Amino acid sequence: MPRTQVYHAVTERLEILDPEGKVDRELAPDLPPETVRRMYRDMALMRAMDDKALKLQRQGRMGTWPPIRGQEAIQAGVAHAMAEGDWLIPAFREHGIMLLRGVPAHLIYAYWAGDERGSAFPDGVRVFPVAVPVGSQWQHGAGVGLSLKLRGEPAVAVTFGGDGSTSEGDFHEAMNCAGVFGCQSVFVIQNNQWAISVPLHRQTASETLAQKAHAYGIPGIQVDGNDVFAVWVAASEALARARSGGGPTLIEALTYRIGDHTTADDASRYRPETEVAAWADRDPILRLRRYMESAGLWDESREEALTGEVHEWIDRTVVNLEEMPPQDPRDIFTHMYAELPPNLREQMAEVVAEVRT
Amino acid sequence: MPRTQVYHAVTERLEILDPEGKVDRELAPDLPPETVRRMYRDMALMRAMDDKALKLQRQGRMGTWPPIRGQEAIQAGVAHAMAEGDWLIPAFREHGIMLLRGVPAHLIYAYWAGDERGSAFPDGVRVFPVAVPVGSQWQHGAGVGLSLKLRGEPAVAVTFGGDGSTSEGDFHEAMNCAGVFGCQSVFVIQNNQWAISVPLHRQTASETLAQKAHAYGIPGIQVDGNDVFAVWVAASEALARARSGGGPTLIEALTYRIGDHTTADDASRYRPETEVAAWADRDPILRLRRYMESAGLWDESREEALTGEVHEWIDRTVVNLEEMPPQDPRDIFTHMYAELPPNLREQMAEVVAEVRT
Amino acid sequence: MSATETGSAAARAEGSPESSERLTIAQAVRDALRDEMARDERVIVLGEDVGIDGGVFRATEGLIEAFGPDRVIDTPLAESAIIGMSVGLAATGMRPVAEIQFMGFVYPAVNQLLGHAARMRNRTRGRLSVPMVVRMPYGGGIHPPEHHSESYESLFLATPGIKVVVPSNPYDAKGLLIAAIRDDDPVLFMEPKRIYRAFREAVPTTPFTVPIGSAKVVHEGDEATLISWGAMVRVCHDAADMLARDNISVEVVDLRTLNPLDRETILTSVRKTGRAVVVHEAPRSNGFGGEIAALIGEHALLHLHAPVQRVTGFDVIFPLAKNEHLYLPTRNRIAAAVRRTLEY
Amino acid sequence: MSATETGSAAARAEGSPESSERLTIAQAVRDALRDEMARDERVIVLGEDVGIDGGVFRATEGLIEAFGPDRVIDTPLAESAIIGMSVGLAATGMRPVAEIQFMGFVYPAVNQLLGHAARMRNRTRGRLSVPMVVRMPYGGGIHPPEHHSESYESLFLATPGIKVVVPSNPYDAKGLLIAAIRDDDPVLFMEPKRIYRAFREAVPTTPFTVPIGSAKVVHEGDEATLISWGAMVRVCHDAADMLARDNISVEVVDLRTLNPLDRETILTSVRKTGRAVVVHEAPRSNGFGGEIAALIGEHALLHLHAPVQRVTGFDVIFPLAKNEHLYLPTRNRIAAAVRRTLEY
Ligand SMILES: Cc1ncc(C[n+]2csc(CCOP(=O)(O)OP(=O)(O)O)c2C)c(N)n1
Ligand SMILES: Cc1ncc(C[n+]2csc(CCOP(=O)(O)OP(=O)(O)O)c2C)c(N)n1
Ligand SMILES: [Mg+2]
Ligand SMILES: [Mg+2]
Repeated sequence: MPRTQVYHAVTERLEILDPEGKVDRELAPDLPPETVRRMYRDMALMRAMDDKALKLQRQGRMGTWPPIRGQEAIQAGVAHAMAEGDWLIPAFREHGIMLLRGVPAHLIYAYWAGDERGSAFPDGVRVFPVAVPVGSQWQHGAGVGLSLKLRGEPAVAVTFGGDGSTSEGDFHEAMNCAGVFGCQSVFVIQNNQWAISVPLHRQTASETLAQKAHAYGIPGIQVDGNDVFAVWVAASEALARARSGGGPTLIEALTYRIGDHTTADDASRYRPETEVAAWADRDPILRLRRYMESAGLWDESREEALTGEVHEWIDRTVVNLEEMPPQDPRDIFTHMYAELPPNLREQMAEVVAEVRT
Repeated sequence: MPRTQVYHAVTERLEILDPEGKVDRELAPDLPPETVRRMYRDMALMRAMDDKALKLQRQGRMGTWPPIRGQEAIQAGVAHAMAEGDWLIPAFREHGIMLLRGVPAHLIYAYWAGDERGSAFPDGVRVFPVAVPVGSQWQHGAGVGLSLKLRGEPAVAVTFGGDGSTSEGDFHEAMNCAGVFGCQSVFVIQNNQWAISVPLHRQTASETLAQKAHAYGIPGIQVDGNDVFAVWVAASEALARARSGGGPTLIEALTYRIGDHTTADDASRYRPETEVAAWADRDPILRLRRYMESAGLWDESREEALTGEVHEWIDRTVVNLEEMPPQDPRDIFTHMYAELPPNLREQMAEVVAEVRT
Repeated sequence: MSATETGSAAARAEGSPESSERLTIAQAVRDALRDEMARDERVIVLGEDVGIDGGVFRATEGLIEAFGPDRVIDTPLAESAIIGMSVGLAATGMRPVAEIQFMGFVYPAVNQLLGHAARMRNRTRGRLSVPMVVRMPYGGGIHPPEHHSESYESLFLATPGIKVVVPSNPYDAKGLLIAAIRDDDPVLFMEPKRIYRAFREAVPTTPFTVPIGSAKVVHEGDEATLISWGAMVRVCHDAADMLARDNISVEVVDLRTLNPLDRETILTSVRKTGRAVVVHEAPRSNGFGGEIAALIGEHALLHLHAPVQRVTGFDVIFPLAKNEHLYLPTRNRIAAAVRRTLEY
Repeated sequence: MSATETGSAAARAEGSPESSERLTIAQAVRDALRDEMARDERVIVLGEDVGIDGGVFRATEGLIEAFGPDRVIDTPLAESAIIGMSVGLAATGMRPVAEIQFMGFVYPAVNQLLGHAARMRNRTRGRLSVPMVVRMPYGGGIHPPEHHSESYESLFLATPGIKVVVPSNPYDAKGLLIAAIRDDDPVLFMEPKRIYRAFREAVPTTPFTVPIGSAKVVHEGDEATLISWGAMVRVCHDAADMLARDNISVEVVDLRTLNPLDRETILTSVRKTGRAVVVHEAPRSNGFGGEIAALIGEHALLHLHAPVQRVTGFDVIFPLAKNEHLYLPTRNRIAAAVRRTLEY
């Protein structure tokens, strides 16, 4: 047997809800109407948070902000599949799921406004802080998944990252180790097809990102990331597998970065408006609304009520942000170590003296 | 089409010459007898170099040495497939192919005896120095492959590494970039199934290493690494593809590390003798000899002549090594930069003064 | 002499440009890249977003249009590959100019930079060399997210084999970058992002070099020496101006190259003034200021009227936007340090 | 007092062991790991070849037999993962003790160490912390291949957030490692491989700690102070013995912890002796010796009879075996430096 097949596998794509709001009846998950409406509401909150942040940024009341417009279904779908006790390890474009996992909105704003207290989440919120070095967080997700396994906790570490982050060595090491150790981890790639100005086909020659799972002997699946049901189903399967000792899963959620990379970027320099417009038509929120309307789960009056609720919430968020007390200048020293070492004590005194003068 | 196949992965293994020395007539390459005999001779040189080094090490005339016993067919097969002008980028267990690509044997010895001059190869030898940081050399192989492509040189960068090195992030980044840029590169994994004490199944959960190519959209193939014909065929195909603009290939050559990791290691601590013995039976040199004998290409008298030639060569190598003039103490400074900066000039004077006293 | 004039003064002193243009530092960098790419086809530019986007600070703007995607290469998001591939490129005849998007993202490339680029010439006793430049914006002052404000020069100064160059003005930016590209060894080129566009200066339109390894007295004085580099040189100028109003005369030395260090220019100035203040953005402990203080102590101890002062960042993580001002050296902190040396 | 006695002297001074055993440094490390793993089930060991092989220096020998493969974890060959996963483990309640096989292989893990482990507490204003230890053999003297002899402490001292500890004897090795494991912040634990098995000392069989952040005068004297750590402490003792024969009395300070630095012990000694020589294996330029010299200059300038001397490695790549002896500080070089300070 001189030329033999030693490996043979396929990678699948899962789609349930199409852009017109029609569902595949066979695959559609059996979700209570309240849950579906809740998913919609959650995405509306994300959209509002995003829009408001962009406004605040233009007014100089917010720092650099990476918009999540268009990526809400991934974050809502995964959040709804997660259970209490599960950990979230975000990259930096996960404000939506951070919110749903318990991070107060005004803290999310505070972080991006340049205040470390934005990452001091309330007790019990199992969310890691934003990870700026691209790809580095995949390793933490493998480590948390191993931690849960070693301690026999039936919880899962859910890690997010972008398509660009799959090029970093840390992505590879994390997937490989998670495979070897059977970590209780789910890895979600938000494939929004751009890494700043670099399109996916310049990021990797592989046809899909999901197929990278073959390198690690772990399951991989591609889902329509603008389809909250497909995301929910894939995430639920992966979470159940991880929770029951079946090891990690790689999920590629295909979507599009509708906005600029961040408020410091101008995407019109490097990509055509037509591409953006085509994807705007595949909006995940609109899609779910169409479905809900056709299924009799939603109507104008519910929409109006939600709009009101969202407005009020976002205004309160801004108030909460701007009512945060000023930081103590000593804060830049206080949390370097559990105890303040002599050099920092001395330097802290310098700063205090200077602030006083 | 809700659950669709988006990728279909197949990985093949190539075997031509079996342990008994029988070839698959359909797949066997049409090599002139002289070439086959040359392959055998080259492997015999490698074996002699390895055995002698271990002896020298025990006598305190050699530093740490990583033996290549059992891995000779990979190195001979790839070397014979390469053309003039091709670059070799080794890891640290590639003495055999370094030799065949033009590095004088006494320099190989000098390096492992702790003398940097061992990496000062003669002009025109297109071989990178030994890379000790595991996995780092894959990146250089991608870079050299890009260099050749950019300059329109019809040459190929052939990079070697071990099974363990595939776990490093650098392996991933190199394969991924090589795929994106279509580098003129061939990547050869010497899968000897151990990374010091860690067996392959603790290194990765993937069934084969060749299938990792699916993550990068590049061809991957597994070959019997103790079968010099299979290696030659796979390498020739990959080299031809790279040379003609078809991009990189990943070759996994399955073999076994018969010896200790290095002379500083004691493999009996962590693996059973029976496993080693089973693989010793699959020896690549013995296998080729059996084939040559059955094909009428070899006989006792040729073997005797070769043994004599090899002995003489290895003795001369040791003489060449031990006749190298002593190093100038200033050498540790001279090659840090193209020109000696003031701090090194000063420090060099310190050393010279101390050596004098 | 105000900070914005130093570069043109430098131009008069060091070159004789036929024509010049008023450029920012970012433009001077681009100019240098363009000139060298036109002169030497082995020079290529690679990094994240350096192509059609022109770099996140626009320092490579227009290059892909001028030289095409084979010489201006957008890479995958992989810093170790950017440097590791550059090692392969440089060792086989190319002259890669790699960009690391922010110095805070150089960590993944440290193995390739310090483990290979810095070692290849020595390792092969001169047979292979790695003539590459690694450009990276560094330093604070732009209120960005975490990891975007770092000054990690110490990492590359504590291990040998890589030259480290930091311009403080557009003239030097062009001249030093051209020198770096022509250098036969790896050069880390730190660009002070805070002043990328802060001011313009006359920069010769033709190629010229500012020698690597030579510091410069950019402001003369005789009571104390301020030693700095990059963006902090301007703050030193401001401090010198402040002190001048109180009739305190300080000299400002712009190191321009951190390795190889121009020790003589530092020592000559300190022997003259008898007082030294080193100013840098990196944390104080084990920053390059310590090395300079040590060198002054070793070679000019008897000239010192007061201990060498260090005005630096603190030994903390670079703060997010709202606390940046607490961290970065200011002209007030520098002036206070000078006064301390005078009152000692 | 000879070098081999310091540890037991220390034992008498700092603890009151019921029983003790004569151990090498490698054995003391293993002892500490075993004690802490037995005491605290959150403590796990992970790294390359730490399991059945017991570590390439046998420092984890027997642990997998005692605690099983869930607590003594052989990892894939991936340093960034070893540290990155440890960050995840530590932040969620475990106490990982990671091994990097040689300090020369820590580079791939720098992003996780300095970019995350060192920053998590500050980044989250104290909500998440990373109580982990990263053990690694460091330094020269064993004639190995390239990258196996490095002393990269400067990388971790120039950026804040990681404690750096270096024992010089078996007693301290056990006590400091236990303290490191119990510490709530990341600790880099550098093990002097050259003396892993060089000598034995009495080490208490029960767990005990040596406090992190406290240096120790290991040899008293009054004409000059030798400041060092790790394997170089023994060489300093030898130099002190040599000098004593010429009636020159030097004090030896073993730093034991490089961050946080016990500045007072250094300054007290230097103020007494008026002369200081710092000894380390890392290259001279921007090594930790520069920081110590700078601190002495800042805080004890008027006590100095001579410039602080640095006896260190040179600013070159650590040589392969045949030239190691040219690079490493020797007692002769140290003694000569002391004489220079006396003759100044
Ligand atoms: C290690 C590292 N390199 C570079 C950057 C700068 N950077 C920030 S985001 C980004 C692109 C990320 O692309 P992707 O992973 O696809 O995520 P997306 O922004 O699309 O959500 C880059 C290059 C960084 N933050 N970290
Ligand atoms: C980055 C790095 N980590 C660790 C080591 C120590 N080390 C040397 S070889 C080796 C195992 C390599 O295994 P593999 O890649 O399979 O190559 P093999 O030794 O089997 O040829 C290790 C861990 C190293 N040299 N570099
Ligand atoms: Mg993206
Ligand atoms: Mg191997």
